[in-house]
Amino acid sequence: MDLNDTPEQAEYRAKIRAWLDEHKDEAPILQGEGAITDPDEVAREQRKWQAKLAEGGLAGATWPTEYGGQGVGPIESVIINQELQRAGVPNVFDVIGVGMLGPTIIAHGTEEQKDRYLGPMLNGDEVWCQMFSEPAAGSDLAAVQTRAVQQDDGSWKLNGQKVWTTNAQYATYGLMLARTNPEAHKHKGMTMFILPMDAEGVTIRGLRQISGEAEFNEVFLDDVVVDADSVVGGVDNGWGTGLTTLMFERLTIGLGSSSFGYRGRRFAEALGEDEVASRNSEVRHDFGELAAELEAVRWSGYRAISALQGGQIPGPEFGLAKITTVNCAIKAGDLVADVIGPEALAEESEWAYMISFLPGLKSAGGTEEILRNTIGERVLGLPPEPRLDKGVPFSELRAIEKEGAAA
Amino acid sequence: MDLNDTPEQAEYRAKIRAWLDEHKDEAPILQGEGAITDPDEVAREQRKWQAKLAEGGLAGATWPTEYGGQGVGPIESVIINQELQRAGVPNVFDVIGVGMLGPTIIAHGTEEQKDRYLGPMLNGDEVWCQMFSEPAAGSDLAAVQTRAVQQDDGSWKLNGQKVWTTNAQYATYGLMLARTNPEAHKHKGMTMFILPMDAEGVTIRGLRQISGEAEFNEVFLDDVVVDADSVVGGVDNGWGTGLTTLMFERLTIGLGSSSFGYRGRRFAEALGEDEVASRNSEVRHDFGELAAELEAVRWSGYRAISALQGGQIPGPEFGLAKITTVNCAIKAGDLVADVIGPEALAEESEWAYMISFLPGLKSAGGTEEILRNTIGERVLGLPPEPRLDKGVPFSELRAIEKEGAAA
Amino acid sequence: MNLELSDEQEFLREATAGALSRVKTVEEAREALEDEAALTDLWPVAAEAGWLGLLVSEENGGAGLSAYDAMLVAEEAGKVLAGAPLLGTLPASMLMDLGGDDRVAAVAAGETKAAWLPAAPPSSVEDQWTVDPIEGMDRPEAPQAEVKGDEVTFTGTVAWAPDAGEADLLVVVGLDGGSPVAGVVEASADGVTVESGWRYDATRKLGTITLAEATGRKLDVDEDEISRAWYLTQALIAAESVGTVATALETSVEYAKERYTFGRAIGSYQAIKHSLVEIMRRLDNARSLCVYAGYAFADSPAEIPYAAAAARSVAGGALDYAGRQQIQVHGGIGATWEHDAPLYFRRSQLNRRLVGGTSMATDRVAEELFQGRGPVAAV
Amino acid sequence: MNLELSDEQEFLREATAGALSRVKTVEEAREALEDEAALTDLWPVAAEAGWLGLLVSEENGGAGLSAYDAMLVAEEAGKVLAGAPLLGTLPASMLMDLGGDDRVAAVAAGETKAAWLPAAPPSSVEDQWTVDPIEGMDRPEAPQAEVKGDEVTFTGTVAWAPDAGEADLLVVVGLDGGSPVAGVVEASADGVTVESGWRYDATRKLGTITLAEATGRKLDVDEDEISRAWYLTQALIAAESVGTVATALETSVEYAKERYTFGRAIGSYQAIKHSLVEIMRRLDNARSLCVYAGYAFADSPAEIPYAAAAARSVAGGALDYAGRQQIQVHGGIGATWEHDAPLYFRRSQLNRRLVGGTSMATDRVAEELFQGRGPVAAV
Repeated sequence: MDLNDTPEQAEYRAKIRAWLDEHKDEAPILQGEGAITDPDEVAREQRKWQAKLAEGGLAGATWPTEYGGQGVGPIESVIINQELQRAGVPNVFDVIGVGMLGPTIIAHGTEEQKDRYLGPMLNGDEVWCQMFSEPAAGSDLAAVQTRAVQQDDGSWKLNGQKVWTTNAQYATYGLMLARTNPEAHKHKGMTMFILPMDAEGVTIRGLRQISGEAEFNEVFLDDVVVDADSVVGGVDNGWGTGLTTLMFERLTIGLGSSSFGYRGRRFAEALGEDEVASRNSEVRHDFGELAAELEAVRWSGYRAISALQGGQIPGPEFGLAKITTVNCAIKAGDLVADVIGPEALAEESEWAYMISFLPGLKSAGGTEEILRNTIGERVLGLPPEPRLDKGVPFSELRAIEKEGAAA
Repeated sequence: MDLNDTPEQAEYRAKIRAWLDEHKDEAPILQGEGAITDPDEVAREQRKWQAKLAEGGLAGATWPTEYGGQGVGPIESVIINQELQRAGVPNVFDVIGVGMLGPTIIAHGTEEQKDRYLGPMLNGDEVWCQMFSEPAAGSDLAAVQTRAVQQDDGSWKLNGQKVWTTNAQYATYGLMLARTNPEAHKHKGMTMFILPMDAEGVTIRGLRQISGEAEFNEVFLDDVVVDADSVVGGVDNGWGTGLTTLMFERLTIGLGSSSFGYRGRRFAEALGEDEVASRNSEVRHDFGELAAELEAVRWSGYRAISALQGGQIPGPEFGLAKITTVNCAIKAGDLVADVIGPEALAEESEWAYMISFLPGLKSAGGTEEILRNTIGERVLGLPPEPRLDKGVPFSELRAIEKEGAAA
Repeated sequence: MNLELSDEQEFLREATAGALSRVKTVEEAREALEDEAALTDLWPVAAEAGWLGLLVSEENGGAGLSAYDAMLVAEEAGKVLAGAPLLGTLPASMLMDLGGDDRVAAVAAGETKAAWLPAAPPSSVEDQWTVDPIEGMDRPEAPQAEVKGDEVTFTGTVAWAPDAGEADLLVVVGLDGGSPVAGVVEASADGVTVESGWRYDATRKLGTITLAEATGRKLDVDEDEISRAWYLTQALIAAESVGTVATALETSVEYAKERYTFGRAIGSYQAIKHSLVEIMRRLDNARSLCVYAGYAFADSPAEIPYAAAAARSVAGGALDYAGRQQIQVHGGIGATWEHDAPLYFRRSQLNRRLVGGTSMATDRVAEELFQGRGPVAAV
Repeated sequence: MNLELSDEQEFLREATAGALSRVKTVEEAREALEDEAALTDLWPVAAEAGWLGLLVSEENGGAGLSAYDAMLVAEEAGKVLAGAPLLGTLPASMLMDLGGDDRVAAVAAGETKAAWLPAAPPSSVEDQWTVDPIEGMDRPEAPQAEVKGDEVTFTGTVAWAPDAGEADLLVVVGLDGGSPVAGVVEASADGVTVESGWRYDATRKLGTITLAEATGRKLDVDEDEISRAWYLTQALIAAESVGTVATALETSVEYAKERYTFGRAIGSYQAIKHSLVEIMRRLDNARSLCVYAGYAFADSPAEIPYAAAAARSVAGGALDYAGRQQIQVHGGIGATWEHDAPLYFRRSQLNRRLVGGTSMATDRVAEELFQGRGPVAAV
């Protein structure tokens, strides 16, 4: 049992740390005193910092060297994340592009696409967004309805609506899943496209959450035309391309985040301030339970890193950490607000913000129910739910659904 | 809002109360000082008391008068239950026979069957048991595998196994569901039989629960032969007949029981004895929550009675009271034992008994999951689960299941 | 036994729903988060509909109805998130009526606004009458009171009192030598500071009232009557929550039938189905206890603390659960600003911490049983 | 970072499983409910396998292994419900080894049986060292101790101490003028009364020890070391629970694949599937915290209370949940005497209330964080 680095890792860590010691003052300040608050300015400064990180080899380090990466393994990428946290500086701005969409293009894109898009993505010149989800295609991603129809000149005309699109307002490009053959079964007949976000017919609308902040966007596509060469990974092969993105998504979330900053100590400070609360057996019990679970998430993370080092890629069970974290944070928010009372729910309160933020997080990236299904089936080997959408052409499926809903 | 009787009900209640005042001393003592404890003697004495109740018109009061009942409505039967409780005397011994199986025979039996069986059932001379469940047919009752094959002389030969059979050890007859046509769909091809429990080839074995007590039985049927006239409700029509029994089961359980005696006050006494516990905020919170829910069950019962009086028959939502009761009692057992410590788990402790009894009760009469499904679909109108057993002959279904389990 | 609503009660319920249907309460609940002015003032609506005089005796110009009738009104208000003045006004009017304050006729008529400042009766672990604190778990004692003849002078602070920010008359509970007394202080009287605002749920106006030797008219009410005001508020919050949960369940069930994923309506999945049944189970239990509370107020005063506390405890739990599940059943869209679910969630978050909070009601249930009170022998 | 088991640890785990596989521990757990004699005495097994000297230094004839190694043994024992003498013996041998009692060599060799009488360190809400009470929530102070030179005399009662009913030597914690001291008293010494028995789970022998001026040899250990014995037991119970939960999950998953209802394997239904995933989630969290506890014992002593308490808290919750769900997944049959599930349930019911109970561990997690201790700055 050893929490320390191997000699090679220690050397790599030292290198990263040295670079950060030299450059960390150039990073934008996003929290605490002197922090930038204007969202646009934050984005601008973070992009500048991303360019700097890329320069130092701290952005997209797992990318092959020919595309600007360092060709290192996932453990090194963990080390970079840890050192960034330690130095108290932000990670890359375009986590989605660098962590998920870039790797997808590397895996499935044409050489022209790689040459054109990867460089500006890495250094933050061009931000990307992921356009998979739709109002009727959330957990069930293969239900996308956005239509792409090929024109006589080989270009594609797109119509539909995407939702939950992070960074759409900053993005130059989107990687977008659309249906190209509705007569095929739902998992077939989709194609992945690169969409210039400034194309005619693209409308971006901020999607406000409970707190009132627009953390996501909706994107409307109205007769948007893209070139034939914007297809990534082949026509009607979009599902396969998308699976690659989702695999990298799991890896990015699993190894990059550290419980969204929800830690026992943060809540202990709020609760411990109240002398009555800190001696109340019920408060102590509820808090002890959730704090212990949050601590477990930290150590599950270490175990995953250790397994990764042993060559194991984290599976869907990684999602359990998210379930634990979100549910414990929800309990913590309720507990802190119970102790403080209505004042905890003031508009400017950090607790009110947290309480507002968490219900959305619970469903983000797939509902808890879907996650439990996946883990039950893929990890515990339990039999799947009966699927009524197997082998039915997508076009008919919609008709069946409409009929059912009307019944 | 009125908790009082109508004049007619008050009159009926007075009549019952008068009868009980006169006869309650003849009832066997089953609890407290001087209580009988030997199970066989308990059964014997309760049967005698049942005969007495029948004489007074307090057993099977809702049965038509021609079969020994009083032809009264369900509200009067509630009044009888309340008065029996008030007088502190036991109800009929053969609740299953009088409450569920007798009414089934009244609804579906031949005149000969009614003449032969109902009288001795009502006065406790002949106890009955319900033989529906099987090891592979619990919540999914229509999955019974016990086979009944008609012989050349018209009699039926039975082979199979029943389980969860209450009172089998005391029973003269069982009402039994068996499969007569395996080539039909599972809900078709079953037949209801009257089985003499002393028939050759019937073996009864006590089924011990967690506590060590045998609250139920298994019944094994090995080439048991019954006459052609033991069919109730027609050959291959067993499902329909069984549904009648289940409907009366719901009514009996719903209106007869009062939360199995799990009441806040009982737990308050145990917890309140401990000075530290009764002032501990966590104990107070946990106890207050469960006590309030148990109180709700009592008032839900009053509401159901009130609705019944207005002509409404209780639906599947009645089962919610069971879910609440069992889960609250489980929490109460855990809480009391947490306060008392390991000594609460001593073999002779009432709390150890309760803790052992409840897990079985949770699944008795259908698991909580099935109950929630039923209520979700039948009361809230939610769409059903996909059924893979629809329209498949029973014989093929088994083959599919075996294949699936082996995979 | 008859626990069904009477024809008069059915009519009251319908009339209440009708009066509320003329205001876009749910939309306003959202708009008011950004602009308080978006809220329709519901005091005139309440006055016109007769809610303010519901518990005032007929000789004082009220309707002389029962606590359960008031709960029916609260339930209807809860269904549509109406911030109707009930939680503060009804106990105020009840105490003024009982205590012989002739200004209650004007309150019943809607000409004068009155609100009561909630004070919780002591228990075996909380040895004095207390009020909600501005912040934290340490509950301050009720304001100090000094009685002089027909007058009483109060000093102390009561935080987060519903309706109190807008009231002309404040019905205050204070401690005179350790014993509770109630009095009516004009909001404009010397020594009264009123801070008005809202937290998280913009429909619910809350007042934090500071009394610095503020003098008013003493009410001729005893300790039992004063404590009844507290339990009335608990029962009203319970009833209001029942209404809110009912709407949350209804809209969630509707969505679960219409929304498809993986080729099936999501309501066919057990995770969704069972959680909707769980809302229903909690709702049904809460309803039953509201009936109990109504019965206790009408026919069995000794059971009031237990019944009202049990109702609030279970209804509060139901609202907590439903507030979160409604969002969860709706998936990501349920957590967006434009959706109604977050408004119900906001209501649930605030109600849980108002007037003692759900947890104090739960604690009271245990208290009553530990003290050997609780239910009077069952029928 | 390497948190995988070393080859030696893998070997220890396999050897433990091997030694236990020669005893029909689960069957015996059932039979012993009716006839205690059905239990194989596991002290000789423990002696032969070397578990008793696991934490004894090599110079005292032990294996000089780590707390985490001992937890691996406990986990294997937990998998098969083996009532191996670990919870009482291992902290006893550790304290004797640290405190310079030369009889520890005989303990390590299995020639002398030793058990420690658990005493819990104080906290901000419990101001002195306490021991488990015979009954109720009022925790008595640890026995009074009087030190005279190398000897110490104890007076007091410690209830429900694992392994203590059979021990020759009792490692006692007492309070001398308010400060904790430890000493070793012979079970046969004057003034020692031993009551041995079991509650609900027949595999776990418990002793209730009364000391009336019973004198023994003082151990040269400090307060930190004494408290470490408590946390070691917490960690061992956590590890044992992890093993028990792992078996409960495995058998439940297996059954959920094989059992069909309404034409589908029950494991395909979300209610079953999600609850099995919930067992897994809790199990996984408990495992992670066991790793943390092991790390703390080896490398970060300041984190021991927090890490061990967190491990027991989460593992205890996992065992509670799994003990009930295993029965529930198996339906009616899971609640029958002949089934194994009730034996796991019995274990869960007892473990929850042993050595301070799960709830005291949970409380300790809060205590450490409220006191500003808890995790040392993360990697």
